[in-house]
Amino acid sequence: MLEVKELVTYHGSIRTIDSISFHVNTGEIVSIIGANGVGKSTLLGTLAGLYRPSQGEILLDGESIFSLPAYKIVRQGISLVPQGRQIFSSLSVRKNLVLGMYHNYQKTKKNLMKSKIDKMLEIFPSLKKHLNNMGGNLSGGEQQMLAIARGLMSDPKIILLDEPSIGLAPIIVREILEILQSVRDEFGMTVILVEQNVKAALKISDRAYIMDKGKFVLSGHSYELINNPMIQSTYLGLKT
Amino acid sequence: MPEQIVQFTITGILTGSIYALVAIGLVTFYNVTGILNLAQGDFVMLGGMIFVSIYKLGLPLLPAAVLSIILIAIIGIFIERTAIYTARNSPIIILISITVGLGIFLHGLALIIWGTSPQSTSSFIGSEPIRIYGAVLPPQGILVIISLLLLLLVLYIFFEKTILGTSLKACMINPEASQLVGINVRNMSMLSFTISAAIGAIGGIIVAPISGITYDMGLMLSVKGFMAMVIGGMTNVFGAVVGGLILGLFESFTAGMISTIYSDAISFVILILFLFLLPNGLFAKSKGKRV
Amino acid sequence: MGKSILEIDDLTKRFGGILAVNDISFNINEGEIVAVIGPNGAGKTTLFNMISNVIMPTQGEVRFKGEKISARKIHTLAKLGMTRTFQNLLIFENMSVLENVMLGTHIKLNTTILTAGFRLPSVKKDEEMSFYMASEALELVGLKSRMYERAETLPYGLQKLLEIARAIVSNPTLVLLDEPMAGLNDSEKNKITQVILNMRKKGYSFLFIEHDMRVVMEMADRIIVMDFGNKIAEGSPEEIQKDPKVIQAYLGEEVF
Amino acid sequence: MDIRKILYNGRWKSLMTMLALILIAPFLFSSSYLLTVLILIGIYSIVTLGLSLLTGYAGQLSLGQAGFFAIGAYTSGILTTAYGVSPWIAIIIAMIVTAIFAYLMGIPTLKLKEYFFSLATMAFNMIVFILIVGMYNFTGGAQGLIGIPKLSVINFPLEGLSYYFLVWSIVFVVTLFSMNIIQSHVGRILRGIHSSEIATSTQGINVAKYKLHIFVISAVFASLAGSLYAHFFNFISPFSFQVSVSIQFLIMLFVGGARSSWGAILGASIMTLLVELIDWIVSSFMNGGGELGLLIYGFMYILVLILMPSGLVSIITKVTDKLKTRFQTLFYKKEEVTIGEEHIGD
Amino acid sequence: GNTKSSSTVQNEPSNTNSSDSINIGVLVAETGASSSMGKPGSEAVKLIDDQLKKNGGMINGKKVEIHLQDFKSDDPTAILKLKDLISKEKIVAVVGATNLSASSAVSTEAEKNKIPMVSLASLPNGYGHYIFGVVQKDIVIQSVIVDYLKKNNIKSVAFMHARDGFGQNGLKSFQELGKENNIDVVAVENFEVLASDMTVQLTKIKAKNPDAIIVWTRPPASGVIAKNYKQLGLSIPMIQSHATANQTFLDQVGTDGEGQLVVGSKLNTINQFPDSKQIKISKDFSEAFSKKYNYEPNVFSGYAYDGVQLVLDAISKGNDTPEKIRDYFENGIHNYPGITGTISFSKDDHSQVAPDGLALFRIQNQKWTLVK
Ligand SMILES: Nc1ncnc2c1ncn2[C@@H]1O[C@H](COP(=O)(O)OP(=O)(O)OP(=O)(O)O)[C@@H](O)[C@H]1O
Ligand SMILES: Nc1ncnc2c1ncn2[C@@H]1O[C@H](COP(=O)(O)OP(=O)(O)OP(=O)(O)O)[C@@H](O)[C@H]1O
Ligand SMILES: [Mg+2]
Ligand SMILES: [Mg+2]
Repeated sequence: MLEVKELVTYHGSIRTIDSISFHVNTGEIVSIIGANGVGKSTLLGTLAGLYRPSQGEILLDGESIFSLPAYKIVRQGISLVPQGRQIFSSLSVRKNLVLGMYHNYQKTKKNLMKSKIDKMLEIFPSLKKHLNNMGGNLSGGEQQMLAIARGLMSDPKIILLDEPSIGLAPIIVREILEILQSVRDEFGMTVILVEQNVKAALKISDRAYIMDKGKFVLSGHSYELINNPMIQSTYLGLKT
Repeated sequence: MPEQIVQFTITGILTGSIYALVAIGLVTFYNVTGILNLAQGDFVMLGGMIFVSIYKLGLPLLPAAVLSIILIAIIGIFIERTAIYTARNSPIIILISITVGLGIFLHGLALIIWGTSPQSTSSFIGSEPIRIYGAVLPPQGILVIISLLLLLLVLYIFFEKTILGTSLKACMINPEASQLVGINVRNMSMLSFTISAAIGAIGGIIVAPISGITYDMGLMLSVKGFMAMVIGGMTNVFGAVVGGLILGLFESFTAGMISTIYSDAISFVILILFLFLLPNGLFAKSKGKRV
Repeated sequence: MGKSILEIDDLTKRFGGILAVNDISFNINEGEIVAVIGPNGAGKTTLFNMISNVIMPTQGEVRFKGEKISARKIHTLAKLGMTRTFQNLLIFENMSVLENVMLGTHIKLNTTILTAGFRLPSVKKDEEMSFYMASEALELVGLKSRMYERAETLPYGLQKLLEIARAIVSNPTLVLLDEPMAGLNDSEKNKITQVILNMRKKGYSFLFIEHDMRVVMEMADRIIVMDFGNKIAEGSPEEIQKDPKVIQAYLGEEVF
Repeated sequence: MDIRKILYNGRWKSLMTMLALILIAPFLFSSSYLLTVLILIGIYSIVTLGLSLLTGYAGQLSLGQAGFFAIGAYTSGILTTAYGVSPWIAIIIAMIVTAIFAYLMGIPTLKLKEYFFSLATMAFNMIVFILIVGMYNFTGGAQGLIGIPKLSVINFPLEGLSYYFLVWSIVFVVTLFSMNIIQSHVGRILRGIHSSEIATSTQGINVAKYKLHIFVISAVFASLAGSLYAHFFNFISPFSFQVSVSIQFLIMLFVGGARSSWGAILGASIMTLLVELIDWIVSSFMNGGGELGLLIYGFMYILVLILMPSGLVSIITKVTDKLKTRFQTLFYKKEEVTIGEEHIGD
Repeated sequence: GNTKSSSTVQNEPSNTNSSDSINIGVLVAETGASSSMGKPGSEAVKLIDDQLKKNGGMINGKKVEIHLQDFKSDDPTAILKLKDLISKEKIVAVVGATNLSASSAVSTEAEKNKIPMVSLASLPNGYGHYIFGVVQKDIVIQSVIVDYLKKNNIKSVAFMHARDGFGQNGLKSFQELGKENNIDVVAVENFEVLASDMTVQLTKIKAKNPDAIIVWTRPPASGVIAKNYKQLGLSIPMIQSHATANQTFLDQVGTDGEGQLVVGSKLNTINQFPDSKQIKISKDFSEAFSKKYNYEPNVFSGYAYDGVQLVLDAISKGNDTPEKIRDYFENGIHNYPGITGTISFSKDDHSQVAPDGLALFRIQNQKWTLVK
């Protein structure tokens, strides 16, 4: 459903994304793995429209979304949960959630909206008592949960998650990853996941790409990669 | 003496309401962009000028008022697209400076069109003052207060209860995240600028019969509006109104009870003292920033 | 184990109706690495903020090297030997990486506005010293090659390293690290772990919050577990790992 | 990597250029009118240099600089006219008075954040203005204070060219002083305060102290400029010290480039010259009145800001950098150093 | 280029040679705080300029040019502009500046450069060798008011003024005048020029029970006061200054101004006066002015007109250097029929202007009517 061809993005004069091509099928969970600074966030940011690519092609269901601004891309059904949370710090948690469905707010019925918020609170019970607390007052992990919840509120076709496990307790990480799987299974949502927690990421994803210096250097099914000795030594910290 | 006190109160509330009207406009744009629009007072001026001109052509009050508000809104859109939008990537402080330039431009324009003499109309609703305990309230004053309250109500509902209002606020808090949820941040800046320009026009229309409109009144109004806005905590429409009233009352009471020469100086001293007690203004919500 | 340098007594913090930290007490000894773990929203960061005087406790007190510090200004702590990093990064975005770390050397310098203005010889000496200290710290965390870049253009992971470098550059006695490893990849994590363990050998103490259990197990001499503002357990990594309360509240059945 | 490069980041080359310009300028502009404009630019530069430290670096947006400018001018003016104090001594006294004033005022005001600080400084400016108008027995009130003596050296009055050199040598010293501050640990502290006060104080830095010091220094600069202004025009009136003048100072700073001493001077020059240029164009070619000038001025003003969002100085830097890299790549690999001051042409 | 400090300029005959035209400088505040006075003045000057150009710009076979500069109501700018006029245009005389503080600022500069100056504000304390004025001293204008007060047996008044040079100076001179004429100033109130409400001041005045109120300011403030006065239901006489005597004010106050008093120029009701040489000049000027600008001239147009005409008069008598013009002013201007009053200069008085161009008006049916 998402097809990226020879994508190039610059930061100033540095070619941060250096001609990347890949594709993601509907209902897949795909992980992107790489060391710090190889350009993972930039790639997701480019897909979501935050950075302007300078070359290449991005097709969503066959239609080009290349170089569309971020707010239009969301309407096409791609939602990014950015690194560093980026919640609305001086709005209440509830308003943060409501804004998550901004782009189809008009079409959404009041009670549907309420039930959606309730659903998010079910997934992230620790947000419940903070519903009227300001986003910025939450703890780091709670903010991360809020960011993910906000991303899910828009019912995206594809959700891009940039290191969602940062700052979350191990038990929550596991829960979230399970939730991702279940959303995928239930609604056919497609997930692109950037993770440092490689083992966990590979465990839930169907396929993965390994990224280095702006390029994809390796790709394959997760079960293959997890047994790849190179991956094991570099990313899983296992001595082979 | 009690008669005087009532009079000072009325005067304070009236001048305060005008400051409040400017402050509301300032807050509306600030809430969305973080920009302090120092040309807000000039929108009041321009709105008033245009209104007086249309009104004097013979149009009835209401259509003349609506027409001038619409005109100012259009001018607002134009100005936002040319002066603010083109500079959108500049630091906030540059954008604030641009609004200063805008103010100069607008009052230069007004000077060319309307000259130096004040433009004014007669009171809309009769001129027989209303007596309260020996003090007088000009009927026009009632109109000022009513419009202020109405505007306050509308804006309060807009910002606090509608998604559009919330999304306007979101733009300032985090423009990047706003885009990510589908808000067109650029248009929001235009929308809010237009709204605040229109609020300015309302201010101008209301002031026209009271003190008349002069081309150079803008900066003074912006400054007073800014003070009101800060007292009220910067981001809060309700706070802006209370801030404006406090400022107006301060001024009239220090002038009335202490000294007219130093009334402003004294009220500024009180203002500063007040800021030390409430360093974030009256109705500041916590910024939601923690480390 | 050395003598105790940080003593925390009955520390409590309320935010309106939320009891973020409830009556926490513990000590840290010289040369010790202590970890604080616990579910999200347990009050760990709030605890750090109180220790480093960023916020005032509702109740209780903190003593550092025998001195009560709760009434002190934030900036006096660095001189006493306590520095910290932040969970939501607080780097100086408008500066280069090097300059960020050079600011961390402040307590070792004597430059004042007037000496700087007149460029007295001491200023130059200060600058040189600051430069070498900062480069060393950057070398230690592996950021030296990027020291002239603007800090905000660094990727998230490296910004974390930058904060760590800034916190250790002034040779403090105790460093508070709030989730130092979040966002780092495994090899960076290993590196930082080694850096910290080496520093411990030289007598530095650390108090850190972390959700990566592998790192916690490897680094910590002692672990304090918080939940809903309360201390629910304290002990050696082995003890904590087996503690059913901790498993239930925090770790889950399977440890990644 | 040479540590010198960080410390003496091309300072002397640009300072020498400045010195040369100072020496040449009056010979390029011969009329007493243009000389006056140059002197004014010098006086304003002293204010904007201080403002650059306070606002550009430390991030404290002061809307009250004209208040300190006024204290300088009026202390000088009153001491020399009413009490016969020597102008030189009056300048010094004015600076001390201002320093004390700024210090006392700074302690509480600097606790305020962002716009709240701006408001407090603005209120201060207004109070100063009101007091000048109100205390007319001392200050001459709204009519202004006349008969302020010229500065003189051993009975040789400084005016015209000699005053020009006096003002600009002071500008030179003030520039050097500011650059020394900026290119030092203190400069980093100021930028740190701008970025995050909490993060700065956790580095062991007494934020309040540095803010206060820099506030006092910028006030003293403004006061010095105010005294020079008074002794130059031999006349002052309160309207030269209104809040709008404070705003003008800020705008000069931002047009030039807030985070650079060169920007401060450049901004003062551009904005002052712009006004004169427009007046000249309007009066000689357009047969329009001052109101047309106002319109054009507002328009140019916006245009300049839109075109140069980080100040004129950044554009100059970009151009010279480009030329330099072109030049340098021919010979050796360029080493990227930008520390502290944004620099031009080093 | 050669450099001249202003001290060398001072010693240089800045007029004679260079160009063949004779240049006159005019400094007015077209913009800024004083523009409501400066603008009508500058338009009067432009009117003269037009008329001059119609005649080919020639007087006595010599080309005369008027150089008008806006000093933006900023006093140092006025000095700057004067320097510019002197060094660039080599002017022989300067007319200006609009307001008091600017006039006193430039007078020093004019004196230093030995350029005769015709001030458009009444300079209070002494004048230089080269400084003249076409504006009645405040005391002269206020004597019109005092006459009225005496006639109506009014002994206690309140004085209200703006916090500007005009207002502060007006207060000073009225206090002196009051003392001389046994009129008590029982209340003094002041206000910001741009203030939009004066109820507080008027309320305080009301409490002091004066028999009349004197107001020394210009529109819009004077209009606001007039309206507030009406609203508060005050009935004692209120007399406003000549700065208020213009159509703007009438428009602003509408029916609220009925019955209030204003000191004005005869220009205001030019047809209500019997013909005389002065009235004739005024009429011509008034008609030409209203034709060109669509509004009636006021006192400030009159001052500027008189100022420039005086210089032209000097030139037409063959005086084409600063020195000659100065000498002509001191010796040759006797009973000169200025629009705003009859002007007579002498060695001892460089700004004797009779109040005969002025009169006291009452607003009736939104029009000026002469108070007999
Ligand atoms: N605004 C910017 N300007 C210049 N360079 C940038 C900017 N943002 C990122 N970069 C550079 O682009 C490269 C890729 O950064 P990116 O944030 O995409 O890395 P990442 O793979 O997400 O790293 P991490 O795992 O640490 O989050 C880095 O070298 C970074 O320094
Ligand atoms: N200023 C505040 N106002 C209101 N609530 C607050 C404030 N600061 C913290 N809290 C609440 O206090 C609780 C503790 O927060 P804290 O940041 O200390 O948690 P934490 O243990 O660090 O969590 P995490 O692991 O997610 O970072 C949270 O529920 C948080 O929402
Ligand atoms: Mg990243
Ligand atoms: Mg935390």
